[in-house]
Amino acid sequence: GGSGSAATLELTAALPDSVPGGTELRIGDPAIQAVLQASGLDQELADAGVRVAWANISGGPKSIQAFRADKLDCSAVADIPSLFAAWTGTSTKIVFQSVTIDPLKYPIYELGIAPGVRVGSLADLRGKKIAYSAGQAQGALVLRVLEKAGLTEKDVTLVELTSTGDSYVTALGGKAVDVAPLGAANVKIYERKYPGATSIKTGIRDDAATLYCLTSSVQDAGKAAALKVYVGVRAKALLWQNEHPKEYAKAYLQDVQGLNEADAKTVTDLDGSAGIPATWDNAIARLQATADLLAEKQGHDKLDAGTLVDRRFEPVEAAAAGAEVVTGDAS
Amino acid sequence: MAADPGHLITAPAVRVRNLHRSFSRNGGVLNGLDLDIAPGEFVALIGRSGTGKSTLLRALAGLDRDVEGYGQITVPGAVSVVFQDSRLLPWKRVLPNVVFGLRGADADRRGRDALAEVGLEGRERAWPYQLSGGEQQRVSLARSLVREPQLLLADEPFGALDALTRIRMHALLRKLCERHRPAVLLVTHDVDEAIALADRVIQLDDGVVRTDVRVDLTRRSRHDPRFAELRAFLLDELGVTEEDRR
Amino acid sequence: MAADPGHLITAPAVRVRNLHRSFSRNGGVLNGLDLDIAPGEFVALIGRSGTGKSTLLRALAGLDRDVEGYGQITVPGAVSVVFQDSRLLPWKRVLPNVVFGLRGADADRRGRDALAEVGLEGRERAWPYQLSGGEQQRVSLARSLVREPQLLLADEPFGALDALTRIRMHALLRKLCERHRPAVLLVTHDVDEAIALADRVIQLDDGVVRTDVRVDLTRRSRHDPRFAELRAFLLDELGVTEEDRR
Amino acid sequence: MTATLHVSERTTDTTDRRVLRRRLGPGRRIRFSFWIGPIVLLAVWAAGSATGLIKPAILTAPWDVVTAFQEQWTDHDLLGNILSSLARAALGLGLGVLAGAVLAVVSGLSRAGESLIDGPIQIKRSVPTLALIPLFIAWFGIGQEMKIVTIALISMVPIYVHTHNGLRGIDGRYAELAETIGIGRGEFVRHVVLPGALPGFLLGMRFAVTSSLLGLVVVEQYNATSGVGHMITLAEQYGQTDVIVVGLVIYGVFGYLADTAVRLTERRALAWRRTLDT
Amino acid sequence: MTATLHVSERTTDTTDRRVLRRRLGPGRRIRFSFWIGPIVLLAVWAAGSATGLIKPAILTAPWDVVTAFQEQWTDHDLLGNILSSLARAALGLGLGVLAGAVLAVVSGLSRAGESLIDGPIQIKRSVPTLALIPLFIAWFGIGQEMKIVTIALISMVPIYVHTHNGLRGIDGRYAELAETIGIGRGEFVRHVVLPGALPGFLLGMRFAVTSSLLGLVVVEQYNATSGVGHMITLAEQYGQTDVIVVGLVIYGVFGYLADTAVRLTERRALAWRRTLDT
Ligand SMILES: Nc1ncnc2c1ncn2[C@@H]1O[C@H](COP(=O)(O)OP(=O)(O)OP(=O)(O)O)[C@@H](O)[C@H]1O
Ligand SMILES: Nc1ncnc2c1ncn2[C@@H]1O[C@H](COP(=O)(O)OP(=O)(O)OP(=O)(O)O)[C@@H](O)[C@H]1O
Ligand SMILES: [Mg+2]
Ligand SMILES: [Mg+2]
Repeated sequence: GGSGSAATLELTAALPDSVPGGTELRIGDPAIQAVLQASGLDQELADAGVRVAWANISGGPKSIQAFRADKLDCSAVADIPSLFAAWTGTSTKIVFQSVTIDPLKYPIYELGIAPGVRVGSLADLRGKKIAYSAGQAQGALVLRVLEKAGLTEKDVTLVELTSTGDSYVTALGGKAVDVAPLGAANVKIYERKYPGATSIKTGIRDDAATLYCLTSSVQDAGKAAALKVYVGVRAKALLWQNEHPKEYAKAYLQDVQGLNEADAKTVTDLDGSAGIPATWDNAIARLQATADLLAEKQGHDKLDAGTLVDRRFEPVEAAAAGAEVVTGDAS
Repeated sequence: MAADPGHLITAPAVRVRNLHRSFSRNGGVLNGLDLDIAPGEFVALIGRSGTGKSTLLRALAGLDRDVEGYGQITVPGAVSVVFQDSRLLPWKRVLPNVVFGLRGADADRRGRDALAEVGLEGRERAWPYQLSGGEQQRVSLARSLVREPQLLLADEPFGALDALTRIRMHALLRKLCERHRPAVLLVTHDVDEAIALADRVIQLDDGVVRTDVRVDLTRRSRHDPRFAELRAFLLDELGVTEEDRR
Repeated sequence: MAADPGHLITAPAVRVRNLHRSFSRNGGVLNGLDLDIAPGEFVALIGRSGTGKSTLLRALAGLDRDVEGYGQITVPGAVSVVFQDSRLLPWKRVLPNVVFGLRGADADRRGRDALAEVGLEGRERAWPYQLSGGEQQRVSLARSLVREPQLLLADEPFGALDALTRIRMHALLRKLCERHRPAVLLVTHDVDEAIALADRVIQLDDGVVRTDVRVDLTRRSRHDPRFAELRAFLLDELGVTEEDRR
Repeated sequence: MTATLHVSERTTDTTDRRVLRRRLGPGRRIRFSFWIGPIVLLAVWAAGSATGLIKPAILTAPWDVVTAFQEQWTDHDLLGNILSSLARAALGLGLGVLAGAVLAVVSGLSRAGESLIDGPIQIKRSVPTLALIPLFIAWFGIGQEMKIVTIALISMVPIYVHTHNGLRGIDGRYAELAETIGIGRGEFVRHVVLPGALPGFLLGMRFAVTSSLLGLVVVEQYNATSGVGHMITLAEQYGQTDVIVVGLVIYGVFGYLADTAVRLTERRALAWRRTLDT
Repeated sequence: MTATLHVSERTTDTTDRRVLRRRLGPGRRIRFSFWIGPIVLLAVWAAGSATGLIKPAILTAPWDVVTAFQEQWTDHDLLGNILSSLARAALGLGLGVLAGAVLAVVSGLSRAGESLIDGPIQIKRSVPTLALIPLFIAWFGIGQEMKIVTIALISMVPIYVHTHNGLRGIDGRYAELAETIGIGRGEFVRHVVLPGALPGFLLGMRFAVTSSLLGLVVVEQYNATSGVGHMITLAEQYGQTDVIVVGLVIYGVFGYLADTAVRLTERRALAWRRTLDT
């Protein structure tokens, strides 16, 4: 919906090349927004006639709310939101997938351990109180960690706790839980704040990063054409970001997110570099595994991950990255 | 009925028939009261404390919506009430209280004049709480007099005034009556005041008009023997014995 | 000073010297007032509306904290006040209002008795708003009388009462005075009432006690020529001319 | 002088013809009128959903909410959720009301108390509770204690502010009366301050009750395994609109009933007042 | 009969010896006393941080907050954040106050209006705003409009409830007076209802002002690029405790100043009252 041009496009039809005048994409993708402006890649969008109305919206719940109200076309998220969108009846398509190069070295989440609690490996989790938030990526991670450690929910105590702000750090510091998944940047802050606090890596890939869009937006011929341009430019933006960590830190982390220079550097160091996969096969398989796990543990319907992606954008993305696509296990 | 038929030739300004009023728990306050007041007639209402004088006034003022009872009442359109409590709006200064609801460009001037007449010149900008009891009562009186009602209902408007101020207010009220000739129903506890001001004095008892006397003195002086006679009669009706009166 | 020296042999109950009080904008209300009241003495206070009678009572009651002025005041410990407005607590029924602050197991009984004495038997459970003006005033009176003060300050306590009820309340007050012999300062606008009740009548004017007369009538009857003489004198002091008085 | 004793005819005619002035106040109460608003609201919602004006993605249709309600009731122990929420809210509310009323009286009757108590409470009031939760977690853990303390603090504020305001609004003449009657502070508080501040207190209660319920949403994000707030939080994460609306309806119903209860109490406890409302 | 004319001696002795009853009310105002509470609070905070009783992990020390404040000010346009938040809050507050007052008068003066308006507002009041945001997004988008409408709705509620309550608490005798004076509804509202309900309205203002500020925290989570609420949300994500406390202090200061301003207005506008407070 949205931009009156509204010629509908079958999901199987080829993506159109020309962007009709007046096409506007409503996108919540703050990091890329900053990168585009810093790198000058936004010119490419303008040249192709793509106008973007940027929304400073990120994360699952808020993007789903905006989708429902038809106030947003696309948003950058991890893998969980597209699953929950499907389970709650909002049809979306993933149009962009990226990975982290060397994902186990640069995980998004680690397990924070409360001061005085001894957890050296995943096996030590038995009998511990673990923060668990069913609808968030952190929750899915906990389930996968348990699966990997060969434990069930009965072997540990799952403490229902939503991850908002620094609630997990506070809960750990107050010894309300023994273990909680923390964002890698927060781990440093946490360990600095609470003497005796430790952390371990999960050894699980959690690097899913997608741009997902309302299916109805992808079915709009004008928007689909614009998205095709955007996906290409976005791939280039990620590669630029890999090359220019300092500029990225300044343009996004400092200027937009309000970090100071030191903290911004910490974050970029922990981020690793993004990779554009040559094919989405592995990513889709991992999405399917997550969907199956959540369906089983949380009682959702079975879901075919294939219906959540629009693979017409797969080659667009890979083509834009050219020789720099990643292949094999890393993808 | 008591009022002489001469008055009933013109339609009465106030006509009350068979008026009953009661407050749930306390039985009847008014029990079939009948009353006529001719246009321009000045009636004083006396009666023991708690006999229903204020209740009657409220009925005539159209304020007894939630009181039980029945009866027929006719009153003129323009009614002005002096309440037993002076009932000044605490959030308005004195002059705005007097001219409250008054229309016309000269409302303020008329308000000032009225205030001067009740002896409160210069207090226009005082808050009600800054006035003495008698001053509040006079503001309330000024508020009623500045309007030109066809019926003036005044519930003990001079109760808190000293002898001299009271005499001045009597004169003021008389002047107003002569000018606009409203029908007046004045509640008072002062029999002398009633005789001095009214054309007729009625006494409320047991929920009806028990006594209704015409005051036809030529000069209203205490030295007139008929004044004393009337006074004695009324006090007697009120239950004040010769012994008490010494 | 006016009070005869015989009274000053015992220390006065109330002693006021050089009392000044003023409300910022309106100049002085009390301008160097002196007053003595002997224990057990009954003084009536008269004066024009707005001369400062209530202001004086408030000063004696210890309630004029925020009023400008100076002077010396001595009063006994147990003071009871009847305010010009009846000032019943609206959230208390009649009986609790009467016994408010009263201690002792028989407080309720005493309250009931006092209510009966002011003619309000059976109204113990009424809310203040359910009372007529005169009834409220009587409850307020009962509240003061049920205490046994050394000094009773009463600000027009009978203003809203009819002649008969007023006479009954006079008798009640006299009885109380005979029993406990409090010093009394009673504000009234009724000169007859002042003469009938008081040992001394003082008149406030210009912020000082302008007149101070002893009432030494043997029988307090209107028919006593000295009653009439005193009455004439006081009215004259109040500025009521022979002409007005007719 | 003509004088006649009036003999009443005592007719049996009970015709009532009054002069009635135009009423400027709101007039008499309409019985059960407090149901009308909610019913209209429900009707609009149903009509909007039925005609498709309100899309189900935005606001679930009433009938779907009923279905979701049943499902929650049977499969997810909705009753248990409601009860454990109510228990939390009631306990926190009780403590908050007590603390608020005591602080209000202390700060209302002494300028020294006021200068110490009033400022911090106003500041607490201006700061988002959500942001204070980390402090409470540090002090009280993430168990039941923290939740009840948080709710107590939330509901204390309106009680304090309203009682204080009500108290300070008492007519000064009643304090004068009490002073001349020679009673102590205790009796003054009991007989003058509390009844005089009661209208204010009751208005505060209306806010405190809803605040305590709203506080649930905040505290039940933390380590709760039951409760309506917990249910809403979960549903928000999943984006289960219908369950959220079930939660909202429960809040609406409880909030409205509690409010109505306080207002009925108000009417009875303030029977001594003659106001525009009576 | 002895009668003497009293001749005043007019001494110049200005000794003042009054009988003063024990004051049962709060007594005279202490000047600047409203600073004492906040200053004590600050002192306790500073002392706690200096002695290590309040760990920086729980609550950043005041001096670190000052540093963070300076950093935010120079590097991150704190002033811009504050201004854009205030603009949002002020606009929303303005609309909310207007709507609340008008609805309160309509529902306060007519039973029919009340039965339609009052219920839905009480229900709205019981429902967490956070949960209503999806609806507002659907209706008003994710831009400035939605934010202002949300704040308007949040601040409308206390204005409505308090004005309505204040209006209904007006002494019925004043309505009677107005009726006998024969004025119309408009004049009645202007001369009796509004001034009589003013104390209630002003109490409502105190809540509306803080509500509008608190509403920022909620709305600025949605598609905001500036604002204090946005700053707090970001700081929470990155665990920047000191920045969060900067935000809280800003809220505290603004809330407290606004509250104090309303109370000063209150004192001037209600000069006609004689209450325990005067
Ligand atoms: N709202 C009410 N509820 C119950 N009883 C009431 C109410 N108003 C008045 N009464 C009673 O009705 C009777 C008549 O009251 P009303 O005010 O008419 O007396 P009144 O003649 O004016 O007396 P007063 O001279 O003392 O003012 C009184 O006994 C009073 O207690
Ligand atoms: N709070 C106040 N502020 C300003 N002026 C006041 C205040 N209280 C009283 N006054 C003024 O002081 C004067 C004396 O008032 P006071 O009440 O003592 O009079 P009073 O003799 O009792 O009169 P009344 O017989 O009418 O009751 C009056 O002119 C009054 O307007
Ligand atoms: Mg009366
Ligand atoms: Mg006086």
